[in-house]
Amino acid sequence: MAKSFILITGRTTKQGRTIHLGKQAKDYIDEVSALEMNPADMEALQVKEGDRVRLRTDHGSSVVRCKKGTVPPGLLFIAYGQFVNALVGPDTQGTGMPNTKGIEVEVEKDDSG
Amino acid sequence: MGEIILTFKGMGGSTVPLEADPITPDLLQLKVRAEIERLPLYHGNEQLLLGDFFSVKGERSNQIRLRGDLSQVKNIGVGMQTGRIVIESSIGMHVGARMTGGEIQVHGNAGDWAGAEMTGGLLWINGSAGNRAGSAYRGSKYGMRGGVILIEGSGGHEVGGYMRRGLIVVRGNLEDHAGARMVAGSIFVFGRVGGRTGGGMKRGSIVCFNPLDVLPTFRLTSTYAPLFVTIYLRALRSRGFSVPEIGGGRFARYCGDLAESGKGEILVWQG
Amino acid sequence: MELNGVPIEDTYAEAFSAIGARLLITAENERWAREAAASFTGFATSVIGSGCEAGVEGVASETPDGRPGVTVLIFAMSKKGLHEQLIKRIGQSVMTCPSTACYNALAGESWVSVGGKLRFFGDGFQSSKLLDGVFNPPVGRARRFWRIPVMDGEFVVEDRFGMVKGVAGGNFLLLGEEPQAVLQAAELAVGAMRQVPGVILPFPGGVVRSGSKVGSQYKFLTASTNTAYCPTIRRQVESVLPDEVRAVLEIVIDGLTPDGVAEAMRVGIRAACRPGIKGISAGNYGGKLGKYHFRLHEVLRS
Amino acid sequence: MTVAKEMRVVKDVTCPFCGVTCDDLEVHVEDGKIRDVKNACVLGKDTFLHHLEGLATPRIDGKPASIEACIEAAADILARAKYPLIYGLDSTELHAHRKAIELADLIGANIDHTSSVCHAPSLQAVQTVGIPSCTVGEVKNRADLVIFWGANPAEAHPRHATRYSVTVKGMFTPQGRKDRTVIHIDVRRTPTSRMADTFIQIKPHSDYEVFSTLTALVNGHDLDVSEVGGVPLQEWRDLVEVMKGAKFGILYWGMGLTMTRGKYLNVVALLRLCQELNRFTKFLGAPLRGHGNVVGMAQVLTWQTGFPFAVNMSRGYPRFNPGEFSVADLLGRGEVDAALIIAADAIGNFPAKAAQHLKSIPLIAVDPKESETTKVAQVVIPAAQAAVAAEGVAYRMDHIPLPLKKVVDSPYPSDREILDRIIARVLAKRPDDGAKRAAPLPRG
Amino acid sequence: MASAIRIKGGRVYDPLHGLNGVVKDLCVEDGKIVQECHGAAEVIDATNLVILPGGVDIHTHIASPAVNAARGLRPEDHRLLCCPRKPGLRSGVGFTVPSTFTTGYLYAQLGYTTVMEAATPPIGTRHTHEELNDIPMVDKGCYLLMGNNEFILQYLKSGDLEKIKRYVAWLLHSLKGFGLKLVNPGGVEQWKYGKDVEGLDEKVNHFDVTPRQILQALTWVNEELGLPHSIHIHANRLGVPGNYQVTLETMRALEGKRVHMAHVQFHSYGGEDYVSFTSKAKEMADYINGHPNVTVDVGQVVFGDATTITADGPWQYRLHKLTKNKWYNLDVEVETGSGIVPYTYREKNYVNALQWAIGLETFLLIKDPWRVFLSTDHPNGGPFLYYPWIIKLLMDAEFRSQMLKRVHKRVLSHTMLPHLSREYSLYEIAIITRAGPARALGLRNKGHLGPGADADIAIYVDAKDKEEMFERAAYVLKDGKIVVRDGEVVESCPGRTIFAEVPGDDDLLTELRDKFEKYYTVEIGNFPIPLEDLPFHQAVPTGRPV
Repeated sequence: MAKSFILITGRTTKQGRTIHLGKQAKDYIDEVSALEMNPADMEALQVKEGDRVRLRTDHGSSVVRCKKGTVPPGLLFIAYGQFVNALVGPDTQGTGMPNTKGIEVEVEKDDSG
Repeated sequence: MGEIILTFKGMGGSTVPLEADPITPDLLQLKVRAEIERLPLYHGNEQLLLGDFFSVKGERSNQIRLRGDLSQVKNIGVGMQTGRIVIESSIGMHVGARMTGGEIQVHGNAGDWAGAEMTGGLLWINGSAGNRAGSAYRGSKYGMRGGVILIEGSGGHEVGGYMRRGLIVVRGNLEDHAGARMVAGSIFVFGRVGGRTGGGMKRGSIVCFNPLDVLPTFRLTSTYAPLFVTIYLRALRSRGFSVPEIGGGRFARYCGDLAESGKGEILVWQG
Repeated sequence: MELNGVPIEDTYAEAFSAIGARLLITAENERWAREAAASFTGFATSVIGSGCEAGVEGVASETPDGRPGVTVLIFAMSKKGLHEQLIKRIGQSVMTCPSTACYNALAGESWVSVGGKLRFFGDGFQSSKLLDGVFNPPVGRARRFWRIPVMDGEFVVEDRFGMVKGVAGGNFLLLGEEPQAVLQAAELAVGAMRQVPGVILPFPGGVVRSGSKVGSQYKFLTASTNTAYCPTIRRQVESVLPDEVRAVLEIVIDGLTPDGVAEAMRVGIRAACRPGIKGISAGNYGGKLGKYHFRLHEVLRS
Repeated sequence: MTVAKEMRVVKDVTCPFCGVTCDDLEVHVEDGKIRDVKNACVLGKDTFLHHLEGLATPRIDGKPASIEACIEAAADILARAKYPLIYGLDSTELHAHRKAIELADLIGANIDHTSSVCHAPSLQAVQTVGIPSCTVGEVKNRADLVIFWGANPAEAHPRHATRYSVTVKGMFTPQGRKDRTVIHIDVRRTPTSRMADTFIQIKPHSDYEVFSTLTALVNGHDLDVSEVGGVPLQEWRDLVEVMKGAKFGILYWGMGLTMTRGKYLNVVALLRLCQELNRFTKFLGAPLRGHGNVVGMAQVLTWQTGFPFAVNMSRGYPRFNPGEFSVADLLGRGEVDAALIIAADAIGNFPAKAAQHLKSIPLIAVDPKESETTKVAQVVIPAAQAAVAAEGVAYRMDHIPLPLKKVVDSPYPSDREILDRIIARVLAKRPDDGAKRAAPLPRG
Repeated sequence: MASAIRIKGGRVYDPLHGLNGVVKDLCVEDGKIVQECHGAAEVIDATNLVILPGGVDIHTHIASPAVNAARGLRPEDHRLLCCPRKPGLRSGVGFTVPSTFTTGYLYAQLGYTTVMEAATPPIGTRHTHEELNDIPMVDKGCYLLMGNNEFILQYLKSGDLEKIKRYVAWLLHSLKGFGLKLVNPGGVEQWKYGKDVEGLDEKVNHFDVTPRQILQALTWVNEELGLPHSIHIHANRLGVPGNYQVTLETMRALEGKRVHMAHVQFHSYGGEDYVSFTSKAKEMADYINGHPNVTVDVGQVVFGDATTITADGPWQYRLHKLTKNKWYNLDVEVETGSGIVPYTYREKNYVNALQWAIGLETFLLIKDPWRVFLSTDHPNGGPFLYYPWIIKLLMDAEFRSQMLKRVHKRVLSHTMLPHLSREYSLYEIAIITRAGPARALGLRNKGHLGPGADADIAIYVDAKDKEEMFERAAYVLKDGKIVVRDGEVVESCPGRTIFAEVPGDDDLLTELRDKFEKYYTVEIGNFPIPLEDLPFHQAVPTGRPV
């Protein structure tokens, strides 16, 4: 069962630190694949901390891990990185800037593995 | 006088856009075929000849017809003053930008900045237009300053931004920020509009024929039947652009944007 | 020359050139368009005393806003004079009239700003719309409409009005026995003449009884009653009236073109030549007044 | 026998990590290795301490090669390209910027940098309405109202608060934090909210509406709505009073505005608010800029070409048009036929489709470290990391330039040297035909 | 390749040596003008050509954080003039705020070889020098903004003039500045809380000092340090109707001291508002004519687009409110401010037309050409590209009266311009664009053609139309090399950055370190600019000026 959310992205201290370890480093990948979600939304989607969810937009999809966050219901947060890039379309509406924050995404629990 | 027919031969699979600014009636009407073929076109960092990309029929005419898939071809009719260009396909960016007169017909879609900063003439797009049709290039004080853009399909973001004068009519939908920061002029949209329509407008009119989310900085002043809307609709029909009958229709008038001088208006058809 | 047994004097109507404009007044219905037009053309009979001559030209078949409308012609002696009259009369008689709008209906030789002056009534809340020339194919001239907020909505008035050099003072005289019969003939003439486009008959009901001559015995008066045509003082002055004539009425015609004036005279005279009319003449000032001479015989022959 | 260890402490070192551009770092070097960094935040500290991790190696088509061979291969690609792209340039310094632009001019390239996908909308907003702003020292010395909007400096610019904007004491703010009111406005709580006296949570995609509303209120208008952005109008009225009542207000914004719906127009609305507030008090705004030295690249590009980003040189002179010559669009539409990515990880940061195009064309990566870009690049040229192993100049977020020091040596050449050598090789391969290509657009 | 050139048969205008169109050969060797060439020399046949020293611009805005901000602010301006790349040269853009390389080329094409950036904030001077490094073809220097420096205001408050002198010396030395610039002294500090000063005796917020005190103190410092150039003043109340009184008062306050008043045109206004706006050029010229201590540049207005860039923040806010054009403001910690507003001067606008006329009145009413210099305050009054047009206006009274017919008609009755028949001679043009500014700058190797001078030479085809003549130099020599031929740049040369050689004063460092810590946001160690950052430079000695 998929549910619609608005996904925002941004820097985190940990992302900023671990990037120096290289983008292959586990710590870095862990940080940029962690999806913050409001506990109520997690309950509605029937996912727990650490569960995998699939994010989907018109442009692509990513599988990331859920964690409880302070975001308000309906909003998701994930640190900048390759997982969110896969969801972003190239259209910039003539500004040069793709829609990198505030992306409308479908979220569903991923049970594939 | 006949017409000049330019048939696009393609770019050999290259994805690099072709810049074809010399293709204007003003220039071509002075040239014989051999001269037309030798006009410079710009393909990436190379300067090539018009004849490399187009086969040319006809000469010395201010009527130009373009054939072939031109969606990767930019700058057609930029700054044109007189004559007529008929494009039988979709066209790339900047078609008719800064044009001051004459007429361009596009039988297909147009790329971004169609008619940007134009000051006169008619740009008629049978398909859809991209972002910023009739708008300003970045930094310019004004977008379109005169003339008419008719779009039978839809338009992208910021259509009519910074508009100072002129008319844009869209039969389909528009994305966000239609008429952004416009200073004067008119935009008619028969389909739906996106968010923040008229944001930052100082004066001018945006006439919407479908309900929309009006910005909080607009205030409803009244509901009435503005005569000028009727005048415009009749004028459009007389030019062969079909528009719905709205006999007896009323419009809600919202004034704004109060974040600026607030003398603009959004008129929303109430049926 | 005779028409239906009525002798047509071999003389000419002497007319002068004047600057004219054509307005199109629309409204919710024809009644209110006519109300505005009536008020606009009120007290506009003679350039001498009214500053302009105006009249309703007819009902418009096509209007920019699709509403019923009437066209009005107005003539004055100078562009400046016409400009002032347009502003005053549109401001006082059209803007004030419920539901109306006022458009230019003439491709002018020159242009004056009218809406552009009246707009200040909007106290800063006026706005304008410029309809591009591509919607006006043969001429290609853009039209600007001012929108002035008023108590029933918006008064729309065109910015610029075209002016042309027209003809004022085209005329003919109906000479008859009985005043009633002459008036009846005049009414018939007016009815016919009002079908002619491009002309107006500025006097009340299209008819004037106080024909005038140039000069008077009083220094302060430049024109006075046309003594030669006044039956009641026939023996006191040098009269031109045959004895049986006891009433004379004049029909004055202003038009955008000399041809229009001639056409109006022709249909008017033809309609008027009926029993009881003893002669048709014209106001002829010996060529001193104006450059247009409409010879009655020529007008009727063409 | 013991060899005396070389121990050095380099003072006044400028940190290249973010736009706060702290220049008070002390780097302890022992035997050519960085052992410790004082005064830096964790992000800055890691920049220096981990500068040797994940280093790139020179290679062509995945095979090890000499730097010289790599430069030759890069020059080959660029000399042949019809519509090349030069992109990146955030994590480097002024002289490398110069050389990159010179190269772009020479080969008729598109040149863009990381600003394009971070604060370029802010730059466009400034081009639209201007900006009332100040250097950070003015905030330190005077600001009694600091607003952070759509930004999270606590995580992205960790020392901003202590050096410039929140707790710092200055000429007319002798009590530091006590002399300031701090407000955070965002769609979610972040560590920045904890620094603030007030946090106002607004709905996503409502920034534009809120700025417009505030400006209308500043202009003395009443509005018909009861809430904007999910916040009661009365709260916005109160905020306007706070803003008008401040002696010196500053509004810092982040990419929460530039990357969301509305893009540069969000910032236009913000800047109009700041401008209008100057009718009542001193009120300024500033973007929280910088990853790395993006500000510097924008500066150099502006003075050399007139435009701050998204510059196209294909016609022999600079042209600017975001949406046309900006990197995301050039790649998203699949137009460019070769790319030189320098001091940035394009593939790691771009939308999938744009990254895909990069993978399909001849690609050169110049970077100290391995990245998603170096992984797939045809030519990889490792460089000495600017500000650590190469000196130069970096710009702070308020356009103040600061010297970068070379703290340790690197076996690899600096960015500027690499570019200089590529330029020399390109010149050897193709005629300098700039003039031939040139045909200015009609004036107007 | 011979480094010697003989320029044969040209008419030489070298006012410093009194040469007024004398036909004479000039010899150049190793970048200098020499009495006679030794050995082989390339020959330039200058028969029928006019030879002038390379032009010297004493006041222009071509490189600084604010200039670059203006470039970034105005993409629409750049689209008006595209300058393509040529082999060995760089591409760029015009028009009112040209890119750096283009700035150098465009100046060189006009025959200019020395230009002075008139305002750089100390903290941004590293930036300014980097930009100057990218401006080829000309020698250049910059004036440091001092008139609102809070450290100076603090020292002034405590009456410590000696400290000010040492601090100023430290700034000049550390930052490689050429001169001292005051912009709206006191007013820019007031602007930091949104205000301005009205007159010379108004107290500046928090600092308890007045513009008069600032003016007098820094003028004293300038002379004590023996800087080559006098103090360079942008007076209070720029652009404001009635400001001529403040300007006169400023000059009176500094009576007897060397002083350069920048862009006086913008400071010569009467009236109470822009309706009663009048010219006070006569009053200004009368004062200047009677006071040989004063030099001025005009800040001539030209019609068309301009970009106003100034440290005068409060004025720029006013201009933004007047025009509703976009407005950039950057207040600079401790030091100064800046503002940018695009502007268009229109012939039919009364105020603009009068500004234009006031500039010309200033040129024509000041009797001594050695003390009035050509400038547009580029790009505030318009771009420097219009210098040839201004020269034509000065040399051709007929052209002036034609222009007078085009501009707003009230100008005819509201200025003396229609009655001024004076026409500048070529000799006088050589003074106001070369010899005069070089002398005022204290640049002994510039602005003349005597032996020992830098071989910066501009050669023109003498045309009746002086605009045509000065638009494209036939030849320009920079340091003895031909860099322009037939109006086109043929070779790039870097040009040198010129600065005043003020001894450093490290004793002040401890105190300054503390002040930096408290009020700045950069380390004092990162403040000075090492000489290596100026790859081509030249120090000009200080000392008592002649």
